[in-house]
Amino acid sequence: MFDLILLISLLLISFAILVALYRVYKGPSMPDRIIALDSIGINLIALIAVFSIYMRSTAYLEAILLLGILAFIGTIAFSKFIERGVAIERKHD
Amino acid sequence: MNESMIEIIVSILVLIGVALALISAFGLIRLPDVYTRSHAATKSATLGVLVTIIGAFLFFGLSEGVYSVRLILGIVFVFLTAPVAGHLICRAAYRSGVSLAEESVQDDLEPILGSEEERRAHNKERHHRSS
Amino acid sequence: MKVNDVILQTVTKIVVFIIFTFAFYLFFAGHHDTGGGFIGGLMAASALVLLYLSYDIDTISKAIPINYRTLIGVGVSVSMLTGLGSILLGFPFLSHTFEYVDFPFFGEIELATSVLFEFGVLFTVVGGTLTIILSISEDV
Amino acid sequence: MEILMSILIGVLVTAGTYLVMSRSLLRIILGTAVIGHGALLLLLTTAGLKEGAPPITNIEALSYADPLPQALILTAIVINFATTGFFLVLAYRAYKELGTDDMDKLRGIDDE
Amino acid sequence: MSWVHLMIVLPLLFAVFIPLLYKAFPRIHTGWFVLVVPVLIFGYLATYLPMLANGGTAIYEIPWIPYLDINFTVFVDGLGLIFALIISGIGALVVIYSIYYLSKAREALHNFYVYLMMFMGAMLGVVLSDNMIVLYLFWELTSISSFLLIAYWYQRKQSRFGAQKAMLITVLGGFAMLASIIMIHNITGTFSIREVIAQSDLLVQHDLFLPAMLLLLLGAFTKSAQFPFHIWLPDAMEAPTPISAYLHSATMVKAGIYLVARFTPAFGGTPEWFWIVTFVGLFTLIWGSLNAVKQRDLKALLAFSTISQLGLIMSLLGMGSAALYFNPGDQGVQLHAYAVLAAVFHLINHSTFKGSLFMVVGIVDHETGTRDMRKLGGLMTIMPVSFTLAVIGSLSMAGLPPFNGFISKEMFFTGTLSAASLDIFNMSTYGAIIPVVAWIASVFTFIYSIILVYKTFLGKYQPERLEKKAHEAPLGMLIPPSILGFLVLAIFFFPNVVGDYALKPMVASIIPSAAGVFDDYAISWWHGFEPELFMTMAVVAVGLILFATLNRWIGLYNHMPQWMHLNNWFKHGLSGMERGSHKVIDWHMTGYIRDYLMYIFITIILIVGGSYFLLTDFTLYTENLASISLFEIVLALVLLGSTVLVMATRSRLTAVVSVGVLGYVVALFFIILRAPDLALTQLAIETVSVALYLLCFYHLPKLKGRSEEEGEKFKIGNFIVALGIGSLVTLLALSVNGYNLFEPISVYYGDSYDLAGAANMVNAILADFRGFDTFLEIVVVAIAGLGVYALVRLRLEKRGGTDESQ
Amino acid sequence: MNNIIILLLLIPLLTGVLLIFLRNRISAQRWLSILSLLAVGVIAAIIIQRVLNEGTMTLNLGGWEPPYGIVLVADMFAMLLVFTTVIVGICCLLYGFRTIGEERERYYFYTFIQFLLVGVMGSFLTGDLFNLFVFFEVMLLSSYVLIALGGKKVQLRESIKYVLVNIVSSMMFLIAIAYLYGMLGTLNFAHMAIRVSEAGQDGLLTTVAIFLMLVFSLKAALLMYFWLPGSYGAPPMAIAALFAALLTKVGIYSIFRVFSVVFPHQPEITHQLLAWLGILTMIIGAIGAVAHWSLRKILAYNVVVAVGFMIAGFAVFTTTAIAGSVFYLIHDMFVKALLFLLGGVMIGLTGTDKLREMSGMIRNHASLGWMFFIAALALAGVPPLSGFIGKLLVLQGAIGEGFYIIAAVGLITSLMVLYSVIKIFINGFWGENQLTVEDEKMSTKGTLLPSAILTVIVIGMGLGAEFVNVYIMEAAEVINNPSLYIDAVMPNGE
Repeated sequence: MFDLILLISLLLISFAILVALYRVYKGPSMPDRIIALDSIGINLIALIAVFSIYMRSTAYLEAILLLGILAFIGTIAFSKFIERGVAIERKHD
Repeated sequence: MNESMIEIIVSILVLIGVALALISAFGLIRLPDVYTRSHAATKSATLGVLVTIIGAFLFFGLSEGVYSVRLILGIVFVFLTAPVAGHLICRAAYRSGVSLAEESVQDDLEPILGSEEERRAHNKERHHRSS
Repeated sequence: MKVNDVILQTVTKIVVFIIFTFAFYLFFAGHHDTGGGFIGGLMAASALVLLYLSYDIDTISKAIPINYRTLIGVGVSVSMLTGLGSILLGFPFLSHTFEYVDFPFFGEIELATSVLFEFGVLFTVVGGTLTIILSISEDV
Repeated sequence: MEILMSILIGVLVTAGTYLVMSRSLLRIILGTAVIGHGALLLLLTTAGLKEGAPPITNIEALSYADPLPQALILTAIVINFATTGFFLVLAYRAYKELGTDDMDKLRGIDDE
Repeated sequence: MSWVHLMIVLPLLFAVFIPLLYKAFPRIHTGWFVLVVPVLIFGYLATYLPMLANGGTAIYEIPWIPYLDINFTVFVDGLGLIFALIISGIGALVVIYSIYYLSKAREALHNFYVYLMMFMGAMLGVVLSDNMIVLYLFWELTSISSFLLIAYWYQRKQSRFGAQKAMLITVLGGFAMLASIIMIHNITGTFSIREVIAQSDLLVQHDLFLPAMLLLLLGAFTKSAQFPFHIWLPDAMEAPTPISAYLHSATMVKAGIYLVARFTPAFGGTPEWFWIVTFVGLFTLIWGSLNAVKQRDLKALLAFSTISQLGLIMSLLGMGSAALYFNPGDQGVQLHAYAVLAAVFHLINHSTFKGSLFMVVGIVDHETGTRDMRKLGGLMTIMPVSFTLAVIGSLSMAGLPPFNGFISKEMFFTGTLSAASLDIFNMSTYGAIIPVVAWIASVFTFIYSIILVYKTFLGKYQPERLEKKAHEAPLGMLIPPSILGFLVLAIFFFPNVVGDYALKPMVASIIPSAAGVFDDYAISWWHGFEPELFMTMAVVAVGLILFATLNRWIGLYNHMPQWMHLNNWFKHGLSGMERGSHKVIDWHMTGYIRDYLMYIFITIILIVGGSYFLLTDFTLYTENLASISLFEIVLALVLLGSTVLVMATRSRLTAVVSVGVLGYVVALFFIILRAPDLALTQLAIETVSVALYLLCFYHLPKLKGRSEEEGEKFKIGNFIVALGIGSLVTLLALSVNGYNLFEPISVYYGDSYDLAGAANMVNAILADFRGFDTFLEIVVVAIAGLGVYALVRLRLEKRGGTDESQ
Repeated sequence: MNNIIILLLLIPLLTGVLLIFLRNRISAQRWLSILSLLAVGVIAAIIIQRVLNEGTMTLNLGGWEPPYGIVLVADMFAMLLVFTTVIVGICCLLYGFRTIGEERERYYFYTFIQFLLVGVMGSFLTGDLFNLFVFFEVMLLSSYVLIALGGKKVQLRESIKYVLVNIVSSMMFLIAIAYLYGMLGTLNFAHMAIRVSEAGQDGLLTTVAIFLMLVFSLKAALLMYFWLPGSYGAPPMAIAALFAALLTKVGIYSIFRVFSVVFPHQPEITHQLLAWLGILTMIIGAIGAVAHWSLRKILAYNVVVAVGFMIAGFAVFTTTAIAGSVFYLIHDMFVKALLFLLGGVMIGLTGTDKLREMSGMIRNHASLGWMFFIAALALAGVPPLSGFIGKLLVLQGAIGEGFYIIAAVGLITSLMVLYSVIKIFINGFWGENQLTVEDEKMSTKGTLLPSAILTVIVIGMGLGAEFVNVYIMEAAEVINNPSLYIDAVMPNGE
């Protein structure tokens, strides 16, 4: 029963990711896509969390924080990129 | 605490998380513009994931006795960064001139940052200069 | 149009420490658990990238005066030297050894030369990744 | 699972190969990345997809997944990353210097 | 190491010092130093003559590559030694001649003499080596030195062309000869010519006999300018005249003759050898003489006459080879070996008269500035000595008494007649052709000999058409041809001196079974009224008539069809090859990388796919497979979706993001497939990669979608190829999955905790078991990092500069 | 335990890393890089002598017994190639000192060269399939950087193609490794060989082997040479020479190694295929060499011809032919480097690589001309230069085994090769001299020394063939008799 719930959860989260992907594809603007990507990242975290429960294994827990970090940095980079055209500035203006 | 209790608690937490994730996904599709979508994506999804991670944390802590520091760090991290990320995206969106939904009633920033077209032009020029 | 990054910078200051901690955790965990020099290096690099993102190259270069190209060299040499050590001791190149040492307070800790090797990996990865990212960023 | 994976790998390789033959540099680079994914998955698949635990002895398990392909893939990932990184920058420089990312304009037949 | 070795190497060694001498003694003509060498060699080798006359031979050996049975073995027998004497003797004369011919002030003498010495050493090596590989070595060296000598005046386009042509043709022959040598070696197991001859029976019966023989003859024919390979020789006349006299009449072109003679004991006695050598020789004889008549350049005339004479000698060798068919002691041996005697005799005679003729022509050229017979004439009174020498040479060539050419020509007729009467090798049907062809060729030989003398020295003197004021040549230039002219006469009167010391030993080498048959035979110029004499008289009569009516029929040559000009064949062949190659290259080397990849993929599909279908039978293994859960199917669908999206999208961003998603899904697969380390790394790497894609490609023009006109249409061809590769990979993967014969070695790593002190096996492998891979992997990262830095920073384009890469 | 083997790789690696720190001290960089190679050369010579006396040496890296760890195998074949690599490397470096320019030197040129050599030598030495892949990558990545270093237009344009093709081939390599590991469960050559012969080389294994063969072919420019002419024409000649001499050889080496040790059981399929690939390659290479009037292109296509010849020689698969192939392989490394370096000087002097725009250089540059002439003859296999013995042995083997087509094509293409290079000589060195010393774009000062060294080697290898043969035969013996290799790597069996 428990495993079934987890499995269903996994499916649902995957579905959420698919939906977000649709948004990435559709746009229409860059920020829309980034938002969608960000939420994919976050959903992925949830996915892995559920999956590690499902697997009864702590081996994947690192991935959670890692994804969090990457999603954050990615989002920041993208937004700066859109806002200013460069991600990393030589000098702040 | 016995096995089934743990499983029930964890199940509930996970299901809440998944529900939130689904809601935010729904929002991502249905809401009309970037700003509202970001609302759905960053807030409810963050909450969803936090709940799920807590579920995982409890599961491993209670059933296997492993209180994972990584998970706590993860929770803290998501908690800290998600709002900032959402903020930055919205700002970027606004500054690069993404239009508000037609249903929008008010735009408080317009007097300060200029009209949509101005911002878009400015943004274009900026990109042009930096390339 | 002045851009204000205060929120980002404030959060960054905290987050960077989390990332660094995580990076070092991954690095040391690698021996017995998921992780390792490479992924640790990437995490450390991403922390640095975050810094560059929130501030700018000039500021960070002043704060952290590392030439990443030199860091690459250092990394490769560290790995190589651990291997050379085994040669000098008359073992085949890159022979590793490990010992469990009882430290007061900390209890039994494993000391392995492969950790030293992994340090080299970490440095190289940090150096390499940042050299690539910064080279491009400066050019754009 | 092996059959599914084999087919997926075939799809990846097909897509990657197709992309590699396009005109635009970016698509070409993406193509190499796609083939790369296929190759990595293949390495894991052909070694046999065991239903064991991750190859960490801390985890008590009857059987573990084959660790060797994983190590190989890890090395390959890093190498692919380095190569892709370099290729990207090369493409970028070429674009800036030659003013195009269209491979058809990069023929360079300058013969007698 | 023996003195004979030294004699071969001496010119080569001396060549090293020539440039030094040239620099050190600018006042003395370098030729004087060089002269020492051939004189020394001639002197030393002449001491072997008595030994030969007694039927002896000598062998000396220096090991070179004993492992491969390649040794520098010299073998002094009649054939080799007489050739060597001709080479060094005429070499000495040519050096003297060249001292006066080539100006000390204007010419790069050191080059000239270096090449000359190279050639001399090489030629001596060819005729004295016993080892076929060493022979081949020197053989190629003669081609090369000839190449260099022909292009001595390399500023002239014609010289370069002639040199290239000569080299290509002779080297082609050389390669053929090499193949033949290897075949012979594979049959007999030795490179030594003597041992090959000893195993002649084995050779003749082997399957490879015919190819080996043909290839060997190809080598000989190209070198000796036999039809149709003679075309290089007229162009080789661009060389300075001493060289023409030396290489292209007296020595190098005879290397082919030498080769045929040398291998006659091995291959001779078979119908194939007889027919090919005889008829190629005869055809060359007549072709050369016919063509010589129409030439207007003196040297061209001599070139064709040389071709013709070489054909004569070749055909004689061919006819003589019939002697080997008979057992020793048979009457046939003497009868047919007589042709070989004639061959070697004519060979020597040809060297004397043709050498002197070339030198005379050189004198005419040198003193008047032209070799065009239309401009020349009436030089008899101005250059009396030259005239005399020319008459001697020409009449000897024409086969008239009292010159040595007469004797050998008579012997030639005898040879043809006896060959015609041969009743083996199907000769009874075709044999009659031989004397007829020989006779016709002799008529034309007679005509061009007369033309040579008449047009140059008789007729009207036309000083206004000459570039220089003509006068007799200096004494030094006249001495060498005079010596040769003297020999022409001397041999006529004392043929048996040559006969005993040179000809009989030579025949003994060529037809071993004829070793004793000529012991009591004496050559003489008078045999009574035999058919040969009538043939000669007819030649003179018809020749004179034709010469008198020359202007009436010379126009016939203009009607020669175009295809008969073999030169054009060569020219067009060469340029055709170049053009054809260019077409082939242009056709497939388009410069489009897409095409190249397409070829590569198609090759892989064809070869691997082909072998898959030919070698394996496909079965789908369904045992022991891991289970699939629904969740995995969803992931697979996501993967499929994003893959299709990458291919389908027209937006660059979408493509990048889709690849990113793909990467993430792959990471999830890693998680499912129990590879947490991989998942982590993949996640991190994918993020960085996507960031890099975007960083680099933000500024590029919009990715063209398939809907746009010029944009990337969906290319069905590309897709089929891609699908082919993909299916191949899948098929192989499916087959491989069913192949479970072996336990993977990774079981060993299960004990990683005890072995390497690490619980994480993957990490233990990375850091310890296969730490070297990891180490190299960071080297790769280092290279990539530094490379990117250098690529972004270093821009030489703007600077221009003298980088040789542009 | 033979740690000395690893020094062959460690010294250049260490030097390469050290040079990163010495970025701005160019003369120090030069000295160090030469010294490093000299040291490697000496060590290689020592190892060669030891191998000659004691047989194949192996080093189990990390002390792990094969097949569990990575093993370096120094057999005669590999060591000869390593030694040749070092010498070629030294010569190209010496040439580079004069021509490569300070900017490139400042941007880690020497580091990349050292790493490139590590990749090449490592590929020769390693006894492990995956490690071979990694060494390939070290080599390839260095070559990517070197080909693009300087960022000129041609370089960028051609390097993209080069990189792309090689990335694709690396992917194919990975795929092949995946299959092989999936089937055999091991990566060590010797262990693979044991398992293959245990299982019998069935159809599937042969198919996978052919897949691997094509991967190597792509690197070796065997039939799939399309990427080569363009990319060897782009970088400065010091680099192009190094590429021409070394890169394709690694692919050839791999084919030799894998199809002698691991998959020798079905020669009627695999080696027959190799023979045809070799023949086609010779033909097409010769066609390319004849077609062009551009110095770089002619030389590049000549690389292709030689590849075909060596592979065809190997495909004959007798001791004689293999010895010939090995001899030719080594000869080719020297002579290609020589030709490219001389071509570099010619291009440097005239500022063009079009033969029709060159003329009469022998007037002022006699030694250049004669070295080129010798190199051209050696290339065509004229005795007593180095190309001859190899050619002779290969032809001997081919004719002996009835591969007449190989012999015929080998000889005809030799003639075409000769034509193509003599064309360069005739057009470049003969004719009216058009350039005065002042017009010349580059001084020949110091650039002829490396060529002179190589010329001496090319002549010496031919004249001293008996001396060289001792080693060559030993190498051929190892290739022809894989059990020697297998026993050296895994003395205790499985």
